[in-house]
Amino acid sequence: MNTSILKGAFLVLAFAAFVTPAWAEGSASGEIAKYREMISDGNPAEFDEMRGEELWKKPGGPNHASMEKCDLGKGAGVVKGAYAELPRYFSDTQRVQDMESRLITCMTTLQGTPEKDITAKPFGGDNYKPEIESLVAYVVGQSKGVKMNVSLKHPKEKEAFEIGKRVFFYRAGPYDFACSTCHSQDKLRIRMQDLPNFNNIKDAQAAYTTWPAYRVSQGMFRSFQWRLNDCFRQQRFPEPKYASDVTIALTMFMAKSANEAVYAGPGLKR
Amino acid sequence: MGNPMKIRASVKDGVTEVKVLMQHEMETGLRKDADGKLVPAWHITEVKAQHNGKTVLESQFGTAISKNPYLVFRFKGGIPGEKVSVNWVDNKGDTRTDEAEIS
Amino acid sequence: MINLERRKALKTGGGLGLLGLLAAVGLVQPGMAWAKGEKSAFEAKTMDEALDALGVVTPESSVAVRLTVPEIAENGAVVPVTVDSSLANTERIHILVEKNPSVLAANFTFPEGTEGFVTTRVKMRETSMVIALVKADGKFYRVAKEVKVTAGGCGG
Amino acid sequence: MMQESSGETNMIAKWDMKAQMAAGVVMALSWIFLTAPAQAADKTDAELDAETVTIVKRDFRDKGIAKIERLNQDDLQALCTKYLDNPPRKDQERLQTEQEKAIKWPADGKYMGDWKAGEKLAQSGSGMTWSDKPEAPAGGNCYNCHQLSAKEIAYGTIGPSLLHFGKTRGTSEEVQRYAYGRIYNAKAFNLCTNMPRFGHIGILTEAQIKDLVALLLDPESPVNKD
Repeated sequence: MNTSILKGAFLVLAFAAFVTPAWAEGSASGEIAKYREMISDGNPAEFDEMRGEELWKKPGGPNHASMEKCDLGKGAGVVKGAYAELPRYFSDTQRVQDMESRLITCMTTLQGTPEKDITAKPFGGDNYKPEIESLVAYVVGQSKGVKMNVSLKHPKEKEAFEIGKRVFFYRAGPYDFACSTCHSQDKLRIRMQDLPNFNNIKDAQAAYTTWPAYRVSQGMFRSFQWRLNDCFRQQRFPEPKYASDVTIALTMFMAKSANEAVYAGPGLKR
Repeated sequence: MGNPMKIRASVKDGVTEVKVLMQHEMETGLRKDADGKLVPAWHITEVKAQHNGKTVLESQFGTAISKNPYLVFRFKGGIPGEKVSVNWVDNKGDTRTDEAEIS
Repeated sequence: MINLERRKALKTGGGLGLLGLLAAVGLVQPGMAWAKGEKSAFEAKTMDEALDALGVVTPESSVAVRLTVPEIAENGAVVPVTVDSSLANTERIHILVEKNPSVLAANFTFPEGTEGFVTTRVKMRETSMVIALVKADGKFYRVAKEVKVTAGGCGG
Repeated sequence: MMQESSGETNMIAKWDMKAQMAAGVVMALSWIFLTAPAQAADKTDAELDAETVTIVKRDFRDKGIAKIERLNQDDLQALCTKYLDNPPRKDQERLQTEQEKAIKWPADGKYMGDWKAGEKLAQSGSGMTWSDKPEAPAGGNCYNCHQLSAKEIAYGTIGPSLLHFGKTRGTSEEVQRYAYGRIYNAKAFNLCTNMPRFGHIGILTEAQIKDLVALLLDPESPVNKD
C-alpha cells in the first residue's frame, strides 16, 4: 500500500496539469459488475468437477490404481477442505506443494503415470482436456464453503511465502513488468478488467477464492497454474515450468493472503 | 451420445422453474483453428422439455447460442418429486436426454 | 393457424419467399413449410431477411415485454439474455442479434401452461442491438436494447 | 537485449524502506507487515533474495520468442525492484540521465506521423509475448493502461488518462518532442514508472512512435475530440 500510494501520487502529480485519474468515473465498472452477476448462475465448471470426480475414483495409469488414497495434506483420501489449506509442506516429498504439484505426486506414485506425461501438455485446448485439469476442478469444488487456512508454521512454508513475495515484485523482461505492476494498487483496470490489488487483503481474498474458474471467453475451465502461466505470458516473461517451485512460492504468497475468506470456487470469469 | 446435462427444477408458488446447463461446443462454423482451418459448424439445433409426458418447452438454436448452453424457463404446476426431462439434438444428429426431480 | 398468419402477412405485403408462398397457397404441408422456414430464418444474414423468414409483419412495441441484457458485456462469447413477457397467450419468443453473421439466435415455443419467459446466453461478434420478438395472440411485439461488447485485457 | 545486472539484489533495504514508509502512513499499514514473519526459518533476507534469483532462473524456460535471458535484470530493473520503485535520489538521477541520453531522436527532426495508424496501434495489445510471432509487429498496448479517446470505453487505468492530451497542451515542437521522448522511453522521465520503454527496447519503431505522437497531438485525432 504505502509505496503504491506514494507512487500513485507521484504519477498523478507528474500529469496533474492535464489529467484526472480515470477511475474516478465508475459507471462502466458498475455495468461490468452487473454483467458478472448475470452470468454467475449456471457455471459449466460443474462438468469439469463431475469428470474430475470420476477420474479420481476410477482406476487409472499403468498401475490401474485410483486416486482415492491420495494424501492432499489432510490424510490419505481426504478431499473435503484440502484445497483451503494448500500450498503446504509434505514430509514424504520434503517440499512445499500446491494442489497441482501434489496431484502430480499422487498420479506418479499411486497410478504410475510418468511425470512428463502429465506436465507435457497440462492445459486444455481445442478438443483437449487434460486429466489433471478435471482433477483440479473436483478437488477445489470440495473446498467450496470452507475457510481458507494456509499455514506458515513449517520453515519451508515460510520460505516459500517469502520467495513468492519477492517473485511478485521482480521486474524484468522487455516491458519491465512485475506482478506488482498491475496488482499492487487499488482500483486499477487493464482495459475494462478490474485488477485485484494483492497488497489489499479484500482484493486478494476475492481473487484467490474465485480461482480456479471457468473462463467464458475461452469456453474452458482453467486451473490456478494456468492463471499464473497466462499472467507471466502477458508480463512478457518466459514460461514458468508447470508446478515448479517458483509457481508454488507465488501461489503460497497469494493463498496466505486469502486466509479467513471462504473459498468459493470454481469461479466463473469473463 | 452427448455429454450429460445439469438440470435443476424447483417449484415455488405453483410455478416450476427449470435451469438447464448443456455441454456442447456450439461451433459457429466461422471460427478458425490454430492452423487457420475453418472449424465446421457443430451446434444444438433443437431442445425440448417435458413434464409428466407433456411438452413444456420447444426451442430451436442457431449458431449464436453460447458454448455450453444455459437455459431457464418456467411452467405452471409441478410437484416435488415429479420429473422434468430435457432433450437436445444437434446438427450432426447427436442427441442427449436427461431428467431431474422437481424439488 | 400458422398458415393463416402467413396468408395475412402476404396480403399486407410482407415478403415471404417461395416457401412461404407455397405454404400459403397450400402446395406445401404447413408443418413441413414451417420446418424449412425455421432453417431459412437461421440462415438470414440481415434483420429484414430474418423477419421475412419468421413471417413477422411490423411488430409493435410493448411495455409488457421486458428484455434484460447487460449494457456492457465483458466478453462477447457469453451475453446473458432474459425475455419476460406478461402478455396473455405468449406463444413464441425469438432472440436476434442484429450484427451477428446470422441474426437469429434462438426460437422458443411455449405450450399452454408455460410462462412467456426465457433466459439464455448468446454470442455477439460486436456491439449490436439485441432484439426480442414476442408472439402473443397471433400478434408480434418487439423490444430491442443495445449491448456494448468491449475489447478485453488479461482479465481476472 | 537485457543486460546482466551488476548490482547485488539485497532486498533487506527494500523491505526496511517499505516498513519505514508504512509507519509514516497511519491508516495504510499493509497487511503484509501485519501477517508476514520478519524472517523465514533461519534464512536471512539476503539468503532469501539469492534463493529467489536461483529459483527464478531455474524454473522458467524458453517459449517462442520469450527466452530465459529476459529474466536477467538490467540496472534499472534491479534498482526499481530493490527499492520497490522508490530508489534513492542519487541512483535515480544517474540512471534517468543515462536513459535520457540513450533516446534516439528522429533524424528528420519530425515527430508526428499518422494519427489513424496511431489509433490502430493504440488499440492493439499484442507484442513480445511467447504467443506472438517474431515477424508480427508489436502493438502499442496504449488502451490497456490509458484512456485516450472519449469513444473507447474499454480503457485501462494503470496510467493516467490522456484524453485531450493535445487539446490541452498544443502542438508546439517542444510538446511533440516531449511526447516522442516519453513514448520512446518513459523511464528517462520517471525511472521506475510502470510504462514500458517502447523505443529504447525496440518494441516499437520510430515510425510507429510518430504515429502515436500524432494520435496524442493531432487536432483531428479522437484523443482531442469530445
